[in-house]
Amino acid sequence: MLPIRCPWCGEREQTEFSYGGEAHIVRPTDSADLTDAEWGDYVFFRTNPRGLHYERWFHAFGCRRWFNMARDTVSGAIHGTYRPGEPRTDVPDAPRVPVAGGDGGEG
Amino acid sequence: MKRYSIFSLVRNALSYHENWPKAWRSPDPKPAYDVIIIGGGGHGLATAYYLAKEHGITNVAVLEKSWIGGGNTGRNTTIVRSNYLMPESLALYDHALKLWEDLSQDLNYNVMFSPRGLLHLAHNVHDMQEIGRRGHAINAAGVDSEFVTREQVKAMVPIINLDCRYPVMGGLLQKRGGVARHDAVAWGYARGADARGVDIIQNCAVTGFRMDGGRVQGVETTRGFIAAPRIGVVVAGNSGALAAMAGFRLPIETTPLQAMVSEPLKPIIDCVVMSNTIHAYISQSDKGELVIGGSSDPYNSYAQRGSFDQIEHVVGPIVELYPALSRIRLMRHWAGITDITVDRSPIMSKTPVEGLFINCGWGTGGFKATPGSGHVFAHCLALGDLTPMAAPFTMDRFHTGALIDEGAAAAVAH
Amino acid sequence: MAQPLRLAAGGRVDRGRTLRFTFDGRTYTGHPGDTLASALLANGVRLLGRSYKYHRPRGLYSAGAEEPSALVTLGAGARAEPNTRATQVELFDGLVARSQNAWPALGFDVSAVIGAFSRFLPAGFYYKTFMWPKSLWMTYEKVIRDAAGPVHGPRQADPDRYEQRYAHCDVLVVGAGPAGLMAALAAGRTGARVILADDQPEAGGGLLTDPAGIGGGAGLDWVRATVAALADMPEVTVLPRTTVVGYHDYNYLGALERVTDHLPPDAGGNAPRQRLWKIRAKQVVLATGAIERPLVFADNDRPGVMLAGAARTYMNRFGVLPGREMVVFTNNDGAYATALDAASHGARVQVVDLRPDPRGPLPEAAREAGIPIHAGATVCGVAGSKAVTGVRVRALSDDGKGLAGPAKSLPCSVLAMSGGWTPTVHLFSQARGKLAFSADLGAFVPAAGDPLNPNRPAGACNGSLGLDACLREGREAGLAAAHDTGHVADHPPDLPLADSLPQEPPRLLWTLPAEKAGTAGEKTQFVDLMGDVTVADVRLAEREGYASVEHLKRYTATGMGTDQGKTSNINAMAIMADARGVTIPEVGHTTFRPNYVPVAFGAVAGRSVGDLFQQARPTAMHEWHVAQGAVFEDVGDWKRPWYFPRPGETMHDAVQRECKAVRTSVGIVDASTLGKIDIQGPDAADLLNMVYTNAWSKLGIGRCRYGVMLNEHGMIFDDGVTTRLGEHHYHMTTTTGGAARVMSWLEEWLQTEWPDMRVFCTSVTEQWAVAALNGPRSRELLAGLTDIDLDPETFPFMAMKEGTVAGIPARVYRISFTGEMAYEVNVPAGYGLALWQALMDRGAAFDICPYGTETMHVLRAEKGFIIAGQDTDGTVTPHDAAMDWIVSKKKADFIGRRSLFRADTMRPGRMQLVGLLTEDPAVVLPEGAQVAERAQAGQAFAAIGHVTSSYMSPNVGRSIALAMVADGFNRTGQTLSVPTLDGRVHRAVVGGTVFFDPEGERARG
Amino acid sequence: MAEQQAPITAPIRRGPLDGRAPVTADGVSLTLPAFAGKLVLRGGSDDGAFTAAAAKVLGAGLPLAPNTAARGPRGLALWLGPTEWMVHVDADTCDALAAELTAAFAGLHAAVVDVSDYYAVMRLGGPRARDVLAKGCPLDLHPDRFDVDHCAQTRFVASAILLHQVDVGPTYDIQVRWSFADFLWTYLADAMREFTSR
Repeated sequence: MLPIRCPWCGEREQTEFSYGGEAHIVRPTDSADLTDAEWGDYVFFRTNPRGLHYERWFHAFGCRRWFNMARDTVSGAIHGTYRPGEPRTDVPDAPRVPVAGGDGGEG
Repeated sequence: MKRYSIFSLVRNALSYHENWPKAWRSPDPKPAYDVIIIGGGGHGLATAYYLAKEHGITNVAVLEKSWIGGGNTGRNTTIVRSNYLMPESLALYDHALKLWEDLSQDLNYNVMFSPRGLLHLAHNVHDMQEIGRRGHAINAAGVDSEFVTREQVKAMVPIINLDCRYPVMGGLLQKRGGVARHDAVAWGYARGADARGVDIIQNCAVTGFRMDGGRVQGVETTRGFIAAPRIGVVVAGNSGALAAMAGFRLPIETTPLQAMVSEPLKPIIDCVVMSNTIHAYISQSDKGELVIGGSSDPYNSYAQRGSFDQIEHVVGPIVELYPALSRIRLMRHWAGITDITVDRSPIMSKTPVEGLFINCGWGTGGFKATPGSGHVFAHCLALGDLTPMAAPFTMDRFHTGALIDEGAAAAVAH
Repeated sequence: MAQPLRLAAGGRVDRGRTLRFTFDGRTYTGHPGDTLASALLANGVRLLGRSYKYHRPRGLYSAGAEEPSALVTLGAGARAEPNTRATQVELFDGLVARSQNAWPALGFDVSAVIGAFSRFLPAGFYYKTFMWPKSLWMTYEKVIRDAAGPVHGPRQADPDRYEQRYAHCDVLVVGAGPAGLMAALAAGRTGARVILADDQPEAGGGLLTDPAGIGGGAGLDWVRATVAALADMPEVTVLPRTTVVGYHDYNYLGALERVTDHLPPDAGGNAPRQRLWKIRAKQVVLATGAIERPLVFADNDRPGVMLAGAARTYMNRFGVLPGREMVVFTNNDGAYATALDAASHGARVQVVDLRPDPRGPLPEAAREAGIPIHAGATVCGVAGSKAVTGVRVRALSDDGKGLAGPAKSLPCSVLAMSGGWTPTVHLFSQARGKLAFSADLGAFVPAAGDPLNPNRPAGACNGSLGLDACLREGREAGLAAAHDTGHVADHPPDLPLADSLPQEPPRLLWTLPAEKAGTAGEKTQFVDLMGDVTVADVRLAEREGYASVEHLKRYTATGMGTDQGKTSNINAMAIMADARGVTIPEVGHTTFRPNYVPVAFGAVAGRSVGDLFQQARPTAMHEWHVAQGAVFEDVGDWKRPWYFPRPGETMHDAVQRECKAVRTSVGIVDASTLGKIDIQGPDAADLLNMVYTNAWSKLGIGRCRYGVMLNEHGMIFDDGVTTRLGEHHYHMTTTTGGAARVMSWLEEWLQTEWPDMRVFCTSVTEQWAVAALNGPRSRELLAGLTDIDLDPETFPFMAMKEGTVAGIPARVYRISFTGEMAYEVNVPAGYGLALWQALMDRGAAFDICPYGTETMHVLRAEKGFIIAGQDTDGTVTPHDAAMDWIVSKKKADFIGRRSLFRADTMRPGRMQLVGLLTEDPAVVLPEGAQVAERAQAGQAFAAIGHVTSSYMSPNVGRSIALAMVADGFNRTGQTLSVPTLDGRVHRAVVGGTVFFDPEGERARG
Repeated sequence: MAEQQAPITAPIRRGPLDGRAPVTADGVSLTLPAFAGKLVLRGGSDDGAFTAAAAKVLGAGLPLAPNTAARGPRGLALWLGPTEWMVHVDADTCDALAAELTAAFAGLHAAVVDVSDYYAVMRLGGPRARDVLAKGCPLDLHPDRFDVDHCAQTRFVASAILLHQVDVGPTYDIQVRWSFADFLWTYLADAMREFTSR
């Protein structure tokens, strides 16, 4: 059970949260112009890294806010949480993780 | 390979078992093979075995970064069944089940496949509709499946509490389903493949692919470069990492799946019982341990460890459904790492790299598919193309939308 | 004398009180402070069980959690507790225990004959046999299964209670031996919040075995003073009888407190049997001690062969002499303390030491005490089957690999052995800690902790076996752990001086030469007693290639027993290393997994079983439904009335009656469980336009509209009616099962994708109780109870008005899930029952009929209204569901829109929702039945679809069904086959989905 | 159309725990406080116009610090999230207050939602209240971490709860959804059983 620091409520146990998958995947606004493959990439394909993962969590039993978390999928280390729209938690020495879509716009 | 038989057993007993040969060799890798299988789990070893046995392709290496059978093959709850909903899945898993039925004899290695019956419980109207649909679909495909009443459930599982919080309304039974001895599957395939000339190379991690003009040339490993024109990636739990080495992504997320065993008891549950609503499944190993699992931990992880609250989420329902097990003790729990696709169906596919094939995404249910997965994938590798049984499971389906959606159609986890 | 081996004095037992207990039906006595093991030993009971595989006689091997042999079934009936270590059971009056794995009796076990065939049953023999003929495997397997488990489990429900609780602390100290006590004291002095957990009923750890002095006094006096000091610290919690069983990430640890297990059944009052503590600790000090290693020699599993430290524990803690004639067999100095103590109690003691010339202070003391020492020698045989009667001893060759000289027979009733000590690193390893092999100790010791789980091993757990080192490391660890949580002691405790004798290094010989050469000798040298794994098995595993440490474990079952190999693992690794010709660290170790000791499922489930398993959610009208005899349906966690049977009615009767009543007069259904979301803000319509497929910008205030939500895959995932309450104010309804999901869905998109949208969504699901009136006389009924003008001109279909109903403030929605004239009356939930009763009272004049979900489903099916999740399954687009009309062609975007234009979703011939009418109108197809173009009874067929909904409709006057059929829209008029599992093949004609009132006039009337 | 007629009996408003007798044990009791009106206020913590309007009507500022509650002349405001507060008021004044707030929020991006009946509140008090809560609530309720007029949305076993510490007793008010109230009450009463002598 991870202790997760909600950016609003502070540290709470994982059982108060639900997981929302990879963060910073921007929904295409020009979907009509996308090929099936490009659209399929957005809907189904994820980075799924071994290592640093930027991901979304929802404080379902708390303030009901979505936020982002940087966590290592191997070591289990949580490097930080931050609100949507805030810059990513800087993780020194962490491997650079490619982001969906390549250019990594903030969500 | 020296065949196992009553005679060999007696003969070796008389010599105090001092003359048994190695079950498989530990050769040094050759510079080049016709086919390389990356991943020495059940699926990879089965692929190698069938490549040699069915297709005569014996110049094959299986590269395992650690010890064979050490991934999900050795960490699952050993359940074998084929009662899936979608026709494509049914065909594939029942192909596997038919291979299971003769596997011990085929391998000359007792994998202890035990078709003791597998029961899905229905606890509400929605469950009844779900098993109603699945039961009929399975029967339509000519696979065995029957509905059982509450009373029949009780007769099959006397310690069940039918009137638990979600009363048991009925069930769906696949008599041919059951369990097998998970480690033995890897060992039996390894022994069989080895006997046919396949090199099983343990402690050999792949560190990269060598490619030329979009074609794979071979793999870089911790034991040097090994060439092969055709390579199959069969590395559940690490598929994404291998795909990244080859420069493509997969529609997969990797999550922990936990399981546990109790202390051993004399037989108390004689079939496999699964429940979607209560979300736990249970069987009893031949050693007498209750083998229990539930749903995956929700988040991406490669750590082979899950969260204790997930254990509680499984054990609570088990005690609710089987109150007599409350005093039985949970001996050990552990986690495997599973590659989950959005439609809960596997991927057997060509990749953007020519000559490189991938077999992954079996999620929480790969063990049962082991022989079928190996058999079909071996055929694909031999053919250089996808067979009809594999064709629906390509990665393309995530672009066209032609999902094989066992998840959406409410198939059970695991 | 009742307890022949009980010492006259000494130990921690209360001889003033006598407790009676039975083992295998015979009554014995013991004293408070005894364990079942010590009491049995005091009574001279040697034979306690039979081994797992060969049914060899087994006795007491240890005095703690590592016990691999003395497993009993405690209690009886519903309280029977199999596989219980006698060493961990505190004795109480009336305790009942039985031996396991023996039939018909422990002393005469028929299955022991298996031992004679042990040569045919080496490791892995299962994999090589039982394959012929194939048809017999299930028969073989039954025999294997029946033989394998040691004992039957209880068949009745467990009558005991289990509790759980969360706890938070700065420092958790695991183990209340000298290191742990010192750590807790040091940390406690800083004011930090400390939890000290120990598995024994009293603190002291190794000091309960070893009466060493501390600070100039008796060690146990220091323990007493320290415990008293801890009790005076308000932020310190001491948990005796509490075993830390699992160490999870971020210092989250599970600890099992045995609250009343030491009391007779039902003597614990309202206290639970056990309590699982779930502790989040900022820092952890692991003072878990060490476990003694057995030596591996022929017949080292006989009853009477035990660990030397355990033998000492029985003397010093329990006041029991393990035997009057003792041979101590050791590779180290420590075991001489056992010899000295036994001699002081009058036992005849001899020592066999693998080392040629032991000269440490303890061996010298033994010499002075006149204890014979057979140095440079080994035990190579044990006499006695059900109890040791003597040992054979021979000199070792210089390299320790062979025997030299003649055999001597030493008579004895107990053989106390010591192969050195293995630090108890289980929790450290579970916490991702890295281990390193210590050649000095011959064991793995903590090397590097993982930053995720800040902890400090101290004392024996850390490989520091001396008492002085334990105290020093405990103090340092306690202070440092507290410091790391921001706590510093003004007056840290002084480090007391401790009695510690220097010891010479052990002679590590992992296997000892046997008199018989090769496998013949190795097959009675037990490595893992619980799994009956011998040296021969380990060597066979290597020979066959199962050489990795994990293959060894799995092939031989080493370490797979309920003791998880606490006494066997390191020996097995060492023997494998020898077989492979590599070092022990090259072999490595297996992963330590939770639980450290097995934990009752009941404790993991806690109180959340039975009535407290999972809440059953009632609506505001629930008690009325109960009083009316409603049969309930579980919908998620909700209890919804399924149907309201009248006396003598079957479900079918009731549903047919209810269905007719609604369409002829008026029915009332409790629709409170539908999800409800209050949506407010200037951009609310924009949100609706994105989450629904149809257009919302032009919906008038006070008007309602049906909408369908898609996921981004383009598949229907929920539906419902949304009403515009004001300029920027909407009220959304969802399906019952989808309520939480849709709420989260809206929040997700708003917060993560469209943060600039000015919309607030607030769940109001249970604010409103909903009674829905359906039927041609619904208006007439409602009119008598409301101040709302129900004139259909001003209050048409798909409109909402506010007013009072039965004097209650209400919102009334003219929406219909039955196709009838209908009014859904929403009132604050507190008035739900009052509303319902008023409607029923007034409705009596209209023959009002309460109906449940089943009738609701029939009525909506008559109209072809889908139920998301029944007629759709996550693979269905609106087009597939024959609902093209709900997809806006004008909107540039909505969630899931792009997916509707993929190759597969545009493909002709997809599964499409159609109506099916059986040729025989009396046949109600089973839901889920598969549809074929043509099928023959009893034969496999290619299914082209399946029945999603199927009912006998009294209003249509026949059966009706909805089905998803491939290319269904183009099959209108086709006759399809529907085989059922009873072997029949029904024929049914494809048609539209609306079976009743196709013009829809009734709802609008 | 028929004339409207008076209802046969005057409507009775009731909560899911009505009629529950208090549960007592050594050092802890479980009781029902008086029924309160409950309003959810929505608006931005950083929206000065909204917070000012709310403060003006309520007579006291909304608690802007997470996990805190503030008592004002018209009721108790509990922080739920950065855009959300729960206001407990005297039931009789709830409608009027809601109307005043709605009026005060005119033109703002703000909302008032009456949830009086959605939730029930039960009160757990006494020196052992923390021990009872610890059986299902993962929060650290040590007084150094959670004190009077701290509040938190969290869980007790499977129930989502709003926990508010009322006094140093400690006394806690536990708000839960209607359909979970009976279950939570039963669970808490069961959790107290350990502290009863019979």
